[in-house]
Formats: sequence, structure tokens, C-alpha cells
Amino acid sequence: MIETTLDTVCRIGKVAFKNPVVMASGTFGFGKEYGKLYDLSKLGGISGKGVTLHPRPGNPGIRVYETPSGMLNSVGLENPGIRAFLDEECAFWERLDTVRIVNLGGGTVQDYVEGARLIDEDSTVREREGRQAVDMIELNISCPNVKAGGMAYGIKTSVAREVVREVRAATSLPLMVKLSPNAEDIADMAQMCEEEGAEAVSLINTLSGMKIDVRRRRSVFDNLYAGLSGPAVKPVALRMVHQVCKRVGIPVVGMGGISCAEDIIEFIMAGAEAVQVGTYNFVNWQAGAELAAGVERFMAEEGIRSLDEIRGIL
Amino acid sequence: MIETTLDTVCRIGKVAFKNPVVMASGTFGFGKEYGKLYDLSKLGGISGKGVTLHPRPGNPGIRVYETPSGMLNSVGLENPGIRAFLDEECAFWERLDTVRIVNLGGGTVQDYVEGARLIDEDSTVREREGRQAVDMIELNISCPNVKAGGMAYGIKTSVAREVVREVRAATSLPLMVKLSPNAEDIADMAQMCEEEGAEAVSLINTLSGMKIDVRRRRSVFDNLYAGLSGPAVKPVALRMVHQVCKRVGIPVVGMGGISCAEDIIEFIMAGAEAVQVGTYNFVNWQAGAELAAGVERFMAEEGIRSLDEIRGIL
Amino acid sequence: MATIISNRRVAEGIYVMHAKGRFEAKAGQFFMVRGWENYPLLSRPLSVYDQDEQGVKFLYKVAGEGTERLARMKAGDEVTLLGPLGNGFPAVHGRTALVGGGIGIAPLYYTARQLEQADLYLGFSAEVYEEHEFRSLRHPVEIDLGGIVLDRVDFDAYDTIFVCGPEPMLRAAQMKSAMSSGRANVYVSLENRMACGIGACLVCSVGCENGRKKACSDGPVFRAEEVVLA
Amino acid sequence: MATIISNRRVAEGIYVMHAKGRFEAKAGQFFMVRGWENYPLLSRPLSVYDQDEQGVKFLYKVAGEGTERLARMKAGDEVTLLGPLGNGFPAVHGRTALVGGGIGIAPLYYTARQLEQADLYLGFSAEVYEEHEFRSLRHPVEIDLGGIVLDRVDFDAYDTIFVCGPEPMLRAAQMKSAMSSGRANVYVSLENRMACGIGACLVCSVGCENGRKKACSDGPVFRAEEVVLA
Ligand SMILES: Cc1cc2nc3c(=O)[nH]c(=O)nc-3n(C[C@H](O)[C@H](O)[C@H](O)COP(=O)(O)OP(=O)(O)OC[C@H]3O[C@@H](n4cnc5c(N)ncnc54)[C@H](O)[C@@H]3O)c2cc1C
Ligand SMILES: Cc1cc2nc3c(=O)[nH]c(=O)nc-3n(C[C@H](O)[C@H](O)[C@H](O)COP(=O)(O)OP(=O)(O)OC[C@H]3O[C@@H](n4cnc5c(N)ncnc54)[C@H](O)[C@@H]3O)c2cc1C
Ligand SMILES: Cc1cc2nc3c(=O)[nH]c(=O)nc-3n(C[C@H](O)[C@H](O)[C@H](O)COP(=O)(O)O)c2cc1C
Ligand SMILES: Cc1cc2nc3c(=O)[nH]c(=O)nc-3n(C[C@H](O)[C@H](O)[C@H](O)COP(=O)(O)O)c2cc1C
Ligand code: FES
Ligand code: FES
Repeated sequence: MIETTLDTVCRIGKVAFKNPVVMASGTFGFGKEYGKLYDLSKLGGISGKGVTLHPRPGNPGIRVYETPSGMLNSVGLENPGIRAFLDEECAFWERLDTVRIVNLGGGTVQDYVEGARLIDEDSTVREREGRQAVDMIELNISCPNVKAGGMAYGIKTSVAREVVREVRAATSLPLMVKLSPNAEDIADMAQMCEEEGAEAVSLINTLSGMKIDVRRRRSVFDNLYAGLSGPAVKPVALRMVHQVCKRVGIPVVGMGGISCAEDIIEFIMAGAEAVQVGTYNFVNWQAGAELAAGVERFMAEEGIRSLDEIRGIL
Repeated sequence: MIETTLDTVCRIGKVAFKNPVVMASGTFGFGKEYGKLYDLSKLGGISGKGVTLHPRPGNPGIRVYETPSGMLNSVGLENPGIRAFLDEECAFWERLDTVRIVNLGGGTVQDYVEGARLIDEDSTVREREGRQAVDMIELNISCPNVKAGGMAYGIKTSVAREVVREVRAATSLPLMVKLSPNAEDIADMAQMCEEEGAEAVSLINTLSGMKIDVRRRRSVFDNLYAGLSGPAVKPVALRMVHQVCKRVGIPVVGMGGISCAEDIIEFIMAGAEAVQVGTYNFVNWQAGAELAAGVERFMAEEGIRSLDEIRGIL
Repeated sequence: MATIISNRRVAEGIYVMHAKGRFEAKAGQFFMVRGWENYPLLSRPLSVYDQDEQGVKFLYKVAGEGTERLARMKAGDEVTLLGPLGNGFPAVHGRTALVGGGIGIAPLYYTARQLEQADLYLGFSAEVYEEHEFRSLRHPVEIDLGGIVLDRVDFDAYDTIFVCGPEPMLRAAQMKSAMSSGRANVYVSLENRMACGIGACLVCSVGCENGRKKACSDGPVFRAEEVVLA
Repeated sequence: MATIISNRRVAEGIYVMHAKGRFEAKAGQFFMVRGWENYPLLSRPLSVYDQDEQGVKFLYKVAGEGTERLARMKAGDEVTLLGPLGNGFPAVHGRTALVGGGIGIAPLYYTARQLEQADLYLGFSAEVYEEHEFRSLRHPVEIDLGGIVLDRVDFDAYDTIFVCGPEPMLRAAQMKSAMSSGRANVYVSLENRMACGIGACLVCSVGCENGRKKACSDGPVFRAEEVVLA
């Protein structure tokens, strides 16, 4: 049997993903809902809905608008806060047989740091008790920087460095930094993360976009701009992942518009260690399981036994 | 008759466009081909295929690849050179009743400047003879900068400033600078153009993107990356146009993914003086004429008599 | 994948699709529907109009690209259905009124079919449709064409009132409820834009008295006083 | 918009579409075809397979999303056609061979129909289709299944040879032409990816001995020695 010898394992430091398919933050809740539809242990991992130190109601108004082969979202980090996440959702995570990633958002550096510390402390306790629930932190630096007039940390490398450095110091959990495609120079940003000791980077978050309701003569979104995701952005995402992979030595988790197994292979050939799948969950609720199977099918067809054979060949 | 009182005129300095619909560079040749299919005087203007001082063969290999609601192109500025353009194509332009824009590319600052000078000189001669063919230069700064290791001028404001300044000095024709969405900070870039005396900016050029042929394990394009255009990019383009309009006082010509009259209205509400239409020409060969009519229809429906009533209301 | 049994036009731009499958949908629940692969991107939420041994029915209005595609589909074609989703209408007690505006009548038919007593108020702006079907349920049916159907409903005469329709109608129902004696439990069915439909993405989130709820998995039916409509 | 008269499957994944309209297409020309609005984005180039008083015919192979959609269309549906485009085959003289590989046979039928004399060589990899139609033209027809059809053609026996098929076949034809006596004028029909189809965008550009040409408006038929195949 060819299938039994396929090696789809991906690694970030000591964390092993059974396959490259990780569900992207914000599109998969904390996994419970999709977990009722299929077996989450088929997934390489899950990145949970972004959490922040304090609970957030998210943005008012319309939060989603479909665009050609894409969607704009303006959820605005609605979340119950880290404590509620740890107290209420983590018990579910303890029982999951897949890599569990907390996606950490913030507003001030202090919020980020305190959030990371809470997660870290909780993790220490659970680990001691043999019921670990979190394998990694994904630091989302696309959040608005209150001090820098609301401009996101994710835009300027110099501004982001502080938050990465401080969060790195605040936790011993593996740290993956999630980069924004709106960054001035995403490869620079990735290099900074490597310098500051991150175990990995993930990209891309959503592209800043706009939609105007021409009859009402105003933005569809109360927040003016919103985040573009889905197949429309894939060519841009793949290019950025390739650029970042050429720049850094740490593992890169690629995402943006993935909607079939070949898309995943493209990201891996561009150098990604693993991928994340977001919007496609809305197109196909079985996305995770089907894509994981699709990667194996592709490997079997092409006689690829380990993803290492094709990773970064471009 | 409501129609007769509709004012669709757009202005850049002394140049008046009869309507906001300008055909985008590289998608419309020099107008001859589409001119056989419909009356080009229905258009606000035409931006010709990008020309460079010396003839260029363009890129080898596959030059187009369709993506979800978009396309990647890697034409690579194939063109007959400015002299051939002036000698062979311009006679056709003399007879056009629409704004004629030369799209100027380059490699070194010297090439850009010499190109601008040639166009300017030719224009002086023709004007004297009452057979003007060029109304404006659109300076495409997305071309690779030979000195800066092939990185496009369009990325860093400091690098672009020199070429804008020199070209500005080399011609008295109205100058519009075409900005790249790959710029580190597109609003900064626009502001620089205003400071350097450009009459207008146009945006966006194509977004850098990538497509990998997973069976052949190589990029589809010999040139590795290619330029993404079409409806997929519209949300990003609109956001950038809005950002730039907030920053500068000179007219902004918006483009990226326009495929219906409402799209044009969105760009104008975001602050654009006029728009350009590229990829949609391939979807609908009558795009120009239909969109121009569509804008009037929208205005009539909404009781808008002049585009000034809605321009920049966001 | 569910095979389409029939898909017929019942009025200008209004269709009824019957899709095969064994579902156990409750009144007021909905499905995420798609009749295409990857374009358009998102599935379209449609309420359960009716359910029988063969499958489920949707009453829908052509509103844009997605519903247009659905309208072009024929018997034998396949649609993808995720559902039934949401909580549907709660159990009722006492005298009940079901009030629908336009395509908002869709979830009321199956609801009415399961109730012993219900007064139906159906409002239409241009053309009346499915009147015969609603009348065949043998509940009193009041039809309003071109007016404001809510004006016909005496909120103090009912214990339970369900309202489905465009947002202005739901706001009017909130107002009317607030100004009534308060005897009736008034419920509204929301039609927020959705992506996942199952509670995972928060794009359908709605402000409620006790914080935010998800229109898809906590709703789409809410107590009228509970939700904050924009 | 052109109404589809018929659209029938003639072999596994191979269809013939007949679309209404008065065209004056020449043999070897093509149309930009779309049977949808904005998605997929680009139109698909298809050669003229045949032309009659009612309209134009295309012989096409399902290769991806666009041709799949075309294949699903039915009589009465509408397609959008831009064309006829390109220059088609030049006027011929003397003994002529028409060589087609796979779906590359499409432009040869209408060509053969207009020629007094022509030897047809049709190569297929898995299944032979449209054999009856080609034989009904009363020209000699050689069919090759699973082999290399070009091997059957003696280049020195002809004055004009037209070759249509996948790129490796065109390269082989170039080679064979170069190694022959050179008596025959050998032409190849290119299938470069296209966007505008009319010569305005340069995405179909092909390297030629005297600089670059456009496959759409300067071609799609070129002299074999003239083009540089990648
Ligand atoms: C729980 C629920 C139940 C519904 N039940 C019915 C029903 O039984 N019959 C019926 O005709 N309609 C119903 N709707 C509304 C229906 O979902 C929209 O009319 C439909 O999605 C429009 O899609 P479109 O592609 O035709 O329009 P487009 O405008 O092209 O849609 C673009 C996008 O906006 C979303 N959208 C647009 N309008 C609405 C809307 N009013 N509500 C939600 N999303 C919208 C679409 O889902 C899509 O993502 C229901 C909506 C919800 C949330
Ligand atoms: C002048 C010309 C004449 C042609 N005549 C015929 C014909 O008579 N019958 C026939 O079956 N095919 C013909 N082809 C090839 C046909 O155009 C492609 O098979 C078709 O475009 C594939 O589209 P798709 O959406 O099914 O495939 P996809 O792979 O989904 O297409 C994606 C994109 O790539 C382009 N593309 C993919 N393959 C090709 C190809 N081989 N050539 C050109 N573009 C391609 C498509 O146009 C589209 O933009 C011709 C091509 C050209 C250039
Ligand atoms: C509805 C929605 C909510 C999202 N929320 C978050 C979030 O909380 N944190 C985060 O880092 N990214 C968030 N993202 C971004 C995705 O994780 C992902 O980076 C992006 O959507 C691109 O991938 P895709 O095209 O596969 O969706 C969100 C995306 C969507 C569509
Ligand atoms: C095939 C093709 C060729 C292009 N060539 C040029 C060019 O020569 N110069 C230029 O400034 N922009 C060029 N562009 C960019 C377009 O002018 C336009 O900025 C871009 O395509 C976005 O608009 P659209 O989405 O409407 O196509 C080209 C675009 C395409 C698709
Ligand atoms: S639609 Fe995703 S949570 Fe409701
Ligand atoms: S396809 Fe545009 S020039 Fe040939």
C-alpha cells in the first residue's frame, strides 16, 4: 500500500502536525461547531478564533460582504476574552488530537504581553496535570496599535518588533507570528520575527479592502475598510509566502485562498512547512478532512512519499 | 430630457475627459483593434500600451494565467519603442476624439527621461502643425529599477522620487504617475508625486502574484512572479484609491477590477476623478462604450446631474 | 448533494424548490444552500418553507447572483445543503399570529402547518403568491397587498406573535410590541448575512441585551425585545 | 449573443456545438467563446469546425472549467461569440495534406471541405471521433489511434501541409519540415493562451524569426519555420 508510507508530518520546533492542513483563525471558531460535522483529528491543527486580554464585542454593522471569488469581513475580533477562553473553551481542546493554536490579538503591547502570560500560566498548570490544551501561540500583529494612532502593528517592522520581543519574553510556548499582507515589507517583517526568536511565521492575514454601497453612498462597513480573503487573494498570498520563505530559516505557515489540495501543494512548493485554510470552510464544511485526504491523493499520484521532497523546490 | 443635462466631464488640469471611462494601459493596445469594434469617441480616454525608449520583446514563456475572478499577466512591456510608436501609431491617435495618454515605462532614470523628452518634442511639432496626438503622459513606475537590483521603482518612495522629478522636468505635457499596489506606502508615494509637480496619479497597477504548476514543479511564468488584475483585486484597489484621495489634492484616476458602472461610481465616491478599465475589456469587448452609457444610466436613476455631486463623498 | 425534485416559478422572481432528502427540520430553521461549486463563494441561507417525506422545500426570491442561479436549476440537478440549522421557532402557547412580509412568509408555512391554531397575516408589495397553499392550511389568512401588514395585527389579541420580513418591518414589530400591553411574546426572525451558518465565524453576530449572539446558531429567531436592530 | 442550435457529445469529453448566426469565417479562424457572464473571467478560443447557413460549429474537448460549462449548455441557451478572428489558413496550391492530432483536428474539417484535393491524417490517442464526418468529405482519410500520426505523412509528397495539434506535435512537424526536401510549405496552427483575441493585449505573443507576432491576430496559423516554439 502506497498510502501507508506517505509522510505528511510537518514540524514547527517540537510540535508535529500530522498533516499540513491547519484551520485558520476566525473561520473555525474554537472547533466545536465543525467538530460536530466531522472528526477533527483528521486535521493537522486548529488555530482558534482570535482572543484578546479583555472581551471584545467586535464591530457593529454589516460584517461580511461577498466579492468576486472573495469576501470582506469586519468581525473586529469579537471574542470572550482570554480568561473566558481558558475557562470555558479549553476543556474541549484538552481532548483534541490535533495541534491546538491560540490566536492572540491585542491593542497595546501590555495587553498582548499579559494575554500571552495568562495563556502561558494556564498551560503550565494544565501540563503539570497532564491535560495540555494549547500547543502554540499565533501572535496576530494585524491589530490596531492604539499608541500609533490606530495603525496596525503589522505594517511597520519597527513598530511590530516591540510586540514580538515582549510576547516572546512572556511565554515559553512555541510562538508563531501571523503577518499581515498590508505590511510595508513582509519579508522584512518575517526576518524581524526570526531575529526576535519566533519559532515560525504564518501569512497572510486578510488584505485591507473596501466596498461602497453606491445607493446609500456610504461604506458597507461601519469600520470603513474590511479584510479580504478567499480564492481571489491566493496569487498574492503565494507570492508573499515564497518571498518570506526565501528570506527566513524558520518554518513558514502559508495561507490565503486555499480551496483545493493543489493549492496546498503550491504553498509547500513555495517553501511553506504547513498551511492554513480559512474562507474555504464556508464553501465546503468538510474542507479540512477533504483537503487532508486530497494532499495524500496528490502525493500518491505523483509518487511523492514525503512533503520534504517538494517543499521549497521553487 | 434628463440625459442631455448630465455632466460626466472629468478634468485633469486643462485636459477634459468627456466621461470618466479611460481604457487602461496594456489591455487596449493603441486602440486600433477595439476601434474596429466600436466608436472610440465614446470613451473618456485611452492609455496606450506601455512604451519604452528602446523596443522590448517582453517576457518569454506563458504570459497569462487565469485565477479565480482575476488573471496573472507577464507581458513584460513588449513594445516597439517610443520612436516606432510616434512614427507608426500616432497618426491614428491624431484622429481620435478622446483623451490620448502615452504610458511611459523605463529601466533607468535616463531611459525614462529620454523617453519623455522624445514624446514631448514630437508633441511640440505636432501641436504646431495642428495635429496633436498625445494629451498626457502616464508614467509607469512599476518597472524594474536596474540600479536598485531589479526592484521596481514603484516600491520605495525615495527611489521613485528621482524618476518622477526628472521626468517632470523633461516634459511640459500633463504628467500622471501610475502607482503600484506593491508600494510600501501608496499614499506616501502619491504625496511625493504631488510634491514633485505631477498633475495626477493613477492606481492601481497589477498586484504581484504567483502561480505554480504543481505537476511540472515550477512557476507557470518564466519570470517567476506576474501581475494580478481583474475583479478579484477590486476591493484592494478601491481601498487604496480612497487612501490616496484622502492624502493628495491632485486628481486621482482609479482602477483595478472595474467590471460594471456601479464599480466606477464606487471609485468616484472614493474620490477618483476618473477611472481606467483594463481586464474587463477581455470579458466584454464593448466594455468601454457600455460602461460609459452605464454611468449615465446610474446618474439618471439616482438623480445625479454631475459627478461632482458624489465625488469623494466617503 | 440533494437532487432537485422540482423548481418552479410561482410569481415574478419567486420560486419554490423541492429538494430530495430525509431531514428533520423544525419550523423556522434554515439551510445553507448552494447550486454551484466555488463561484459565487458563499452558500445562501434559505428557510424551510415546507418538509415532506420526499424532502424539503424552499420559497425564495431572486435577489442576486446566487438566487438567480438557483432559479435556473432544473429537476434532476444537484444542490448542496447544509442543515437544518438554527433553532427555529420556540414552542408556542395560547393564541398565535404569524406575520410575514414579502419573502418573509417563507418560514411561516411549515410553522402554521404544525400549529393547531394560528392567524396568518401575509403582506405583499406587488404580487400575491402562494396564497392558495397558505389558505389550504385552514387557518384564517389575511392578505395585504401594498399596505403595511403589521397594521392589521392587534398585538394585544395574541399570546405569541412571529414576525418575518424585511428589517424595517422587524423594527416596526419591536416598536409595536413595546407599545402594546406586553401580553404577547413577540418573536422576530433575522436575516443577517452569513458565512458559515453554524456559529463558527461570527459574521452574523447581532447585538442583544446580554451581549452578542449569533443569528445563525443562537437564532435566527429571537425575542423582539432582545435584539438591537441597526 | 448567439443561440445554441445543438450541443452534442460525440465521444468521451468531446462535444460539437452548433451556434446560430451569419458569419463569414474562413478556414482556420477562431472565435472567442463564452457561455457565462463574468466567471470564469476570460473567453475561450475555439476554432471554426464547420460553417453553414444556420451558423457556426465548434468541435471541442472538455479541458477545464470553461469547456465544462460549455458542455453543460443546451439547445436554446445563449453563447457570446467574438469573431471570426485570426487569419486562418492561407490559400493553398498543389498537393495538400491536413494533419490533426487529437482535438487539433477541429479546424481541418472546414478547411478540407473547401479544398478540391486534400489528404487527411487524423491522429487520436484514446478514441476516434468524427471519423464519419471527415470521411463524408470524400478526401482520403488516414486514421491513427495511439501512434504518431505525423509518421504517416511523407513531407516530400506535398506542396502544402497544415498541422494542428498539441505543441510537441508542432515541434515534431517543424523538425520534420526542416529535415525534408523543403518542397512543402508547412503551416502550424498555434493554441497560445489568449485574453483579448484581437491583437490588443500581447499575452499570446510568439517569438518569430522577425521579432514577435501575435498568435491571435497575426496567426493562429504560421509557417512552421517562422515560429519559435518553447
Ligand atoms: C436565516 C435566513 C433565512 C432566509 N430565508 C430566506 C428564504 O426562505 N427565502 C428567501 O428568498 N430568502 C431568504 N433569506 C435571504 C437570502 O438568504 C438572500 O436573499 C440571499 O442570500 C441573496 O443571495 P443572492 O446571491 O441572490 O444575492 P446577492 O445580493 O448577490 O448576495 C450577495 C451576498 O449577500 C448575501 N445576502 C444578500 N442579501 C441577503 C439577505 N437578505 N439575507 C442574508 N444574506 C444576504 C448573500 O448570502 C451573499 O453572500 C434568508 C436569509 C437568512 C439569513
Ligand atoms: C486559436 C485557438 C483555437 C482553439 N481551438 C480549439 C478547438 O477548436 N477545440 C478545442 O477543444 N480547443 C481549442 N483550443 C483550446 C481551447 O481554447 C482550450 O482548451 C480552452 O480554452 C480551455 O479552457 P478551459 O476553461 O476548459 O480550461 P482551463 O484549463 O480551466 O482554462 C484556464 C485558462 O487557460 C486557458 N487555456 C487552457 N488551455 C488552453 C489551451 N490549450 N489553449 C488556449 N488556452 C488555454 C483558457 O482559455 C483559460 O483562460 C483552441 C485554442 C486556441 C488559442
Ligand atoms: C470571518 C473571518 C475572521 C477572521 N478572524 C481572524 C482572527 O481572529 N485572527 C486572525 O489572525 N485572522 C483572522 N482571519 C484571517 C484568516 O485567519 C486568514 O488569515 C485569511 O482569511 C486568509 O485565509 P483564507 O483566504 O483561507 O480565508 C479571519 C478571516 C475571516 C474570513
Ligand atoms: C495584459 C495586461 C498588460 C498590462 N500592461 C500594462 C502596461 O504596459 N503599463 C501599465 O502601466 N499597466 C499595464 N497593465 C496594468 C493595467 O493597466 C491596470 O493597471 C491593471 O490591470 C488593473 O486594472 P484592471 O483590473 O481593470 O485590469 C497591464 C494589465 C494587463 C492585464
Ligand atoms: S454565519 Fe458564521 S457564526 Fe453565524
Ligand atoms: S490575445 Fe490579446 S493580443 Fe492576442
